[in-house]
Amino acid sequence: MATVLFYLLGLVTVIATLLAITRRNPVHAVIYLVNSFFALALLFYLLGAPLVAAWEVIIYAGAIMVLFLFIIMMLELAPTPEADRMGPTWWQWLPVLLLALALVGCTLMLIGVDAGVAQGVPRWYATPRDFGFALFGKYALAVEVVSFQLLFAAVGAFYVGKPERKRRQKKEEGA
Amino acid sequence: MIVPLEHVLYLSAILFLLGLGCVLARRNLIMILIGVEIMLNAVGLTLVGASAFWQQIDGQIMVVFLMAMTSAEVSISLAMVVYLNRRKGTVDVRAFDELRG
Amino acid sequence: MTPDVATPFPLLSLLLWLPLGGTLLCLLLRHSSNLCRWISLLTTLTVLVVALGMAVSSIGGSGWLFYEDAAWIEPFGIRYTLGMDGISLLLVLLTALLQVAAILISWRQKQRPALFYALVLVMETGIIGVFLSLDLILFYLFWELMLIPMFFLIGVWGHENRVYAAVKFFFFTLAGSLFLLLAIIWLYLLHGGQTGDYSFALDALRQTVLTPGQEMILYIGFMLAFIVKVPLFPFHTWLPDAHTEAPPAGSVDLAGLLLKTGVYGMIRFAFPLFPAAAQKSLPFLAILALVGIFYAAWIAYVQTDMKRVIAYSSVAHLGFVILGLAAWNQLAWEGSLLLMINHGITTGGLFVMIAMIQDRSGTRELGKLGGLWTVFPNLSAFFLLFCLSSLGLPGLANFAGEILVLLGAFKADPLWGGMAVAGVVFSAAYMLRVVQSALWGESKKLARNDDLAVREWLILVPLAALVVLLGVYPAPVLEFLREPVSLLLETGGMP
Amino acid sequence: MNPLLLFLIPILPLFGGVINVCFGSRLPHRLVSGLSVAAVSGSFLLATLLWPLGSGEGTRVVLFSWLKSAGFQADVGILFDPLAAVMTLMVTGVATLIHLYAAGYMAEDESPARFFALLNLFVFAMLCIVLADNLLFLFLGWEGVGFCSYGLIGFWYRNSKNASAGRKAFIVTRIGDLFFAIALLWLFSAFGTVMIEQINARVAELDPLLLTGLTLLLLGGACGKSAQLPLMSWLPDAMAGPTPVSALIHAATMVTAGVYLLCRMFPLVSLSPTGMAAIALVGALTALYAASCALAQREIKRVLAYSTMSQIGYMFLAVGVGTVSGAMFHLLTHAFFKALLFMGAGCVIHLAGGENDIYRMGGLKEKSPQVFWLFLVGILCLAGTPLTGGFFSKDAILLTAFAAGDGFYATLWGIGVLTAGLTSFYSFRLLYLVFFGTARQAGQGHAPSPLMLWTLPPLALLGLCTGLLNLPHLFGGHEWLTLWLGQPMAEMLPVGTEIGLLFLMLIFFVGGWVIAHVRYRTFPGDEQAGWRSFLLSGWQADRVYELILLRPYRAICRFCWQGGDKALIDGVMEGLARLCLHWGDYVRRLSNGQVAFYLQGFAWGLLLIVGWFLLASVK
Repeated sequence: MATVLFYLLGLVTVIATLLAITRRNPVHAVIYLVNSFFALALLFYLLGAPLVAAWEVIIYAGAIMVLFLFIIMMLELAPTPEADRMGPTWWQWLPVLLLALALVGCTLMLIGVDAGVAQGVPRWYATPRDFGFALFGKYALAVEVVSFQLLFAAVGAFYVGKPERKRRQKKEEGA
Repeated sequence: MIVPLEHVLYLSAILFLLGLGCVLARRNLIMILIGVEIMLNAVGLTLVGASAFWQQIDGQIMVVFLMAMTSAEVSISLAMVVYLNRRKGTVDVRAFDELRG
Repeated sequence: MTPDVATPFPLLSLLLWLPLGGTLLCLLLRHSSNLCRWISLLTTLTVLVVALGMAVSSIGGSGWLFYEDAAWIEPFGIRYTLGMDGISLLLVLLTALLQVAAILISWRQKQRPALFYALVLVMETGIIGVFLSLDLILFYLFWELMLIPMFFLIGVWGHENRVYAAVKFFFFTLAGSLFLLLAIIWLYLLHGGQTGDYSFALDALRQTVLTPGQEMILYIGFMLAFIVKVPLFPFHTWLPDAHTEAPPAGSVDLAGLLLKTGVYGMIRFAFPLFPAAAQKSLPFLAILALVGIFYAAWIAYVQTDMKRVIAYSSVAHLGFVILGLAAWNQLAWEGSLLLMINHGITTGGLFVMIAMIQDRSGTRELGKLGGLWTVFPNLSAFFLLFCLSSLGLPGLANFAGEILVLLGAFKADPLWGGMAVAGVVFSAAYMLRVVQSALWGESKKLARNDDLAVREWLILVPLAALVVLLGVYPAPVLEFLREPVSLLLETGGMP
Repeated sequence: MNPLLLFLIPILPLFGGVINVCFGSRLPHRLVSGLSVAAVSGSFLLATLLWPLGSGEGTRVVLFSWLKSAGFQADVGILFDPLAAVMTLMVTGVATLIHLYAAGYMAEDESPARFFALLNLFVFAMLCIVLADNLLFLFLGWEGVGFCSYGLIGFWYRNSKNASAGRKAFIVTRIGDLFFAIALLWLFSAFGTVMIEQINARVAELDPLLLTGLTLLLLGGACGKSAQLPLMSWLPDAMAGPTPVSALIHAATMVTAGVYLLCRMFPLVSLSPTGMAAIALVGALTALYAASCALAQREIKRVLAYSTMSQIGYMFLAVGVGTVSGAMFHLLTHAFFKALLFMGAGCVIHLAGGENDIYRMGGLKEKSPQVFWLFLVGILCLAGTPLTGGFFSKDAILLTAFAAGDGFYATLWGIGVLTAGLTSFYSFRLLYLVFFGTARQAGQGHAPSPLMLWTLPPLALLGLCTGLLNLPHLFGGHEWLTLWLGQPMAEMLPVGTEIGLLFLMLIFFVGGWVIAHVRYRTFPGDEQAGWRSFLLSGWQADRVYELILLRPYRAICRFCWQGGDKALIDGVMEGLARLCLHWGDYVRRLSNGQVAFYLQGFAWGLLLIVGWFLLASVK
């Protein structure tokens, strides 16, 4: 039953992502992407990572995609004109298409190379309790570092996002 | 035994390459960022699959850190998109090519 | 090869590091240029006095007149070994003398004088170091040290397109010396591999057994650096540019000394280390030298700038020196070394004179000069003397060296010797053209018309006296050269 | 007499010169000239006093060793043998008279110190040539003489034409020195020594080919210095110098150095028949060439210059046919009367107010009969009137040339006799144009100073009487000079032929005189005919040399400079530099600012890595 579910969810994720990529309108793309993230969260859960699944929904689908929507709304991005929806002309696409196909082929072959991969993924369930012990036990330092990272990101975004007028005034006062 | 690890890897590979395709093909800055997101999620999937396969918790913790990093990255890059859009009035990548030899 | 003369007081190191001391003093007191001027003059004079003292004390000596050896970088076997035999003694004396002239000629240096004098003194250390060092790395260090001050002297204090000349000079010599470095290291490794003791000492490295192929490649590596420095025919184009653009002190050093380091490098390092390859390359060297003699003499004839004429004449004279070396007999070698020293004095004198003429007439162009004899009789008399010595008038310095080289070369191969003699006619042609357009004819309006000042007399009289003395009675110099040359020729070895 | 005194002969003029060089400009005019005259006359006195030292084998004395290296030994030494003694006496004697004359002539010149210094140094260098005991010391004198003549010819350097005449002299003689230097090198590599005595002693060991080569080289060297055919173009231009210079250098001393060299190395030269023939040929041809040019000259000093060249041709002919004593005899007589003529010419120029052109002179006979009579003596000796010195010496040469006999030497003898006729013609032409007819000169000349005039009579006397020195047997003479030089006596021609030859000489002499008398007794007006300008410019020698030598030389030099240095070597270097710049530009264009382009770069990189792992794993 789980195997069937896995393939189903896999299919949904792939189709959602494919649609997300090819949309002309960024909003549609974001929405499709949210769908694919939900399917992905379920996959995580299936693979015995309930906490990660939850976070996937909260952080990715919830926060990041919403942020994307804010930006798209704020910048009133008109859907890209018909002409260069998928890049300027068809034949300019060729190298990228070729490249992607070659990559797909190589990667799939590469994965198949190692025999050990063929074994199945056991049913395993990581309880939040273990997760917590591990997170704040072995990786305590890493958590602190990540918090720094988030802080820097916030400061950076704040600075970059500051409107032009305020920054110019600050420069004149400073000079 | 849900599914052989191979298939998990195939799935994440496909997702990753779709993300890569999006990054390479699209001219719109937002769509490129979305492509990046897709690639990162594909990596997350691989990590979770491997963590389940080896029954080690570390994989999942890596995903958490991955998510933290992704959110930090998205916030800055979207701030930059806003800034770039204000400067050039467009989000088309080809408009921003001053940084050249 | 323990030194037979244990020098209680490290004279060689004193000789070597005194100029550097002078440099530091100059840099410290750089705001008062007058003080710097006197310090640098004092340093060069003391170096000259010390060198003269060493010369006098080692009149009868044989083998290493002075020798110093101390550990430097133990792990790699690099030692601080300095040695002075007859040849390097004379070259150090020449260096000391010309440096005093260089400082005196740039007495009224306006543009950043302290730095100028400091660089000239650093160059002196570099050159003396090249003439004294017996450890290959130490030699290479001083070989490169010489380059840097000269680059700045040309690049900063030069004339019109000085940057082009400085960069060209730098690249030519650097390219050559890179091959030298590679060859030194490869030789070092080969030697270490064979004998286990890794050392850069010259006589140790002479024991390495080399296959003919290796020996030839190493020999070419060494010779490339030296051939570029002695400008032999194809690699000489940097010299005229460097000369025309260099300030007076720079061109005195460049012509008088830097060219000699190339020749010295050959006889001290290239030939002894690879005797078989050296023998094979002699005909090739002779051909290059001969071509150089004619080629440079012809070009000198159509030059319009006085300094370029003298630069090409240096290429021709050095062609003679190399021809002497290629003849590989005692007579020719003594002649070429004597010619090297005499050429240093004559060309040094010529460049000093050109600087004086340029101060007075404001130009070096032969077309714009004329009738200097009426305005400056003394200056013109000295200039005529140096020009005559340069064109090889018997009884003056260059002739003594040239005739010995010709005799030796003719004995080795009549064809070479015979053709080289023709160079004498061409040298007369271009030197007389310089004298004609500078001294004779109607005198043009000049910036200054005061004849020689006391300072200028101080430079010119000793140089002129030496030019005549070395022409009439070169025996003492030949005495110093005899024993080291015979040793270098037979064993290619160390005294 | 201590042989070391011999060194005083050259040292005195050297000191005179050096003192004048260093302190001359500060000393008063009289002291400068007095000092230099004293120096030269001192060495003349010494030469006479030390004359006995020169007899027999001569004495050899060494002062110090100049250049001593492995196997090579050249020292400052004197070989005072009969040949050198005669030459020294002549050089110092004539030089003393010329210095006296110059003291008068250069009285009002503004830089006498430089003049007298160079004059003294010249005498020193000439004495080095004469007295040297080894070829290298001789070479020192050889080039020293070259430099001094350069300085003296270009003495009035303000006019750059004089200076370039000096330069031309120096370079042309330098070409001659080149051949002499090669001969010197060859001798050293053959014998291992440069000592003249040793070379002459062991000269028989050499094989004939080498001998001929050496002789030709020595001939080349002698031609350079004595202005013989191939290298003669500098002598006429050398007249740009003051007259005493022309008298000293281009009459008595420097030009005879070539002949002296050949006489000095005669043992070597005489062994190669082709060499001797070449010397004789060069001598005869130059004699003819110079005599023909002298016919059409306009300036008084150029006439005398060409006549010197022609007389020296005779001396070369004498050496060529094998009589050293004949050559030296003619050299002596020629030195005296040619010096007389040049100094006379100086007086003539003063008389004619600085005018040089003989067509614009005339009638000086009345102006100063004393100069006329002295000049007449000189002309008579030059023309070879019987019983004068010139006649005997020239006749001796022609006799030996005739005695040499076979076809080749007979033609040379013919040329010699023809040139004798031409000589008498141009000498009398000169005499008539300058001294007879109406006075045509523009300026008002002034009488030459007594000092100049009183130095002429001794030379006139010497010119006339030196004939007695080497009287041929016909006239009951017993050839003291040949005896003194230790040369074989001239072999006896049958008396009939000798008288016949003398008679033939007389005919040519009188013929020349008559033609000159007819043509120039009354002023024929300014002749400018075509063939005259050809002869005037010395058969266009200068233009020919300019075309075949100087122009290609300048072209080669410029080609070497522009082509060789600039284009080839610098071109290659700068070409490399430009190449790097060019390729650098391509790479620069790769980073074109397109983000997509960069991302594609990443993707291709990824593909490579994946491919690499795939390949690695497939193996």
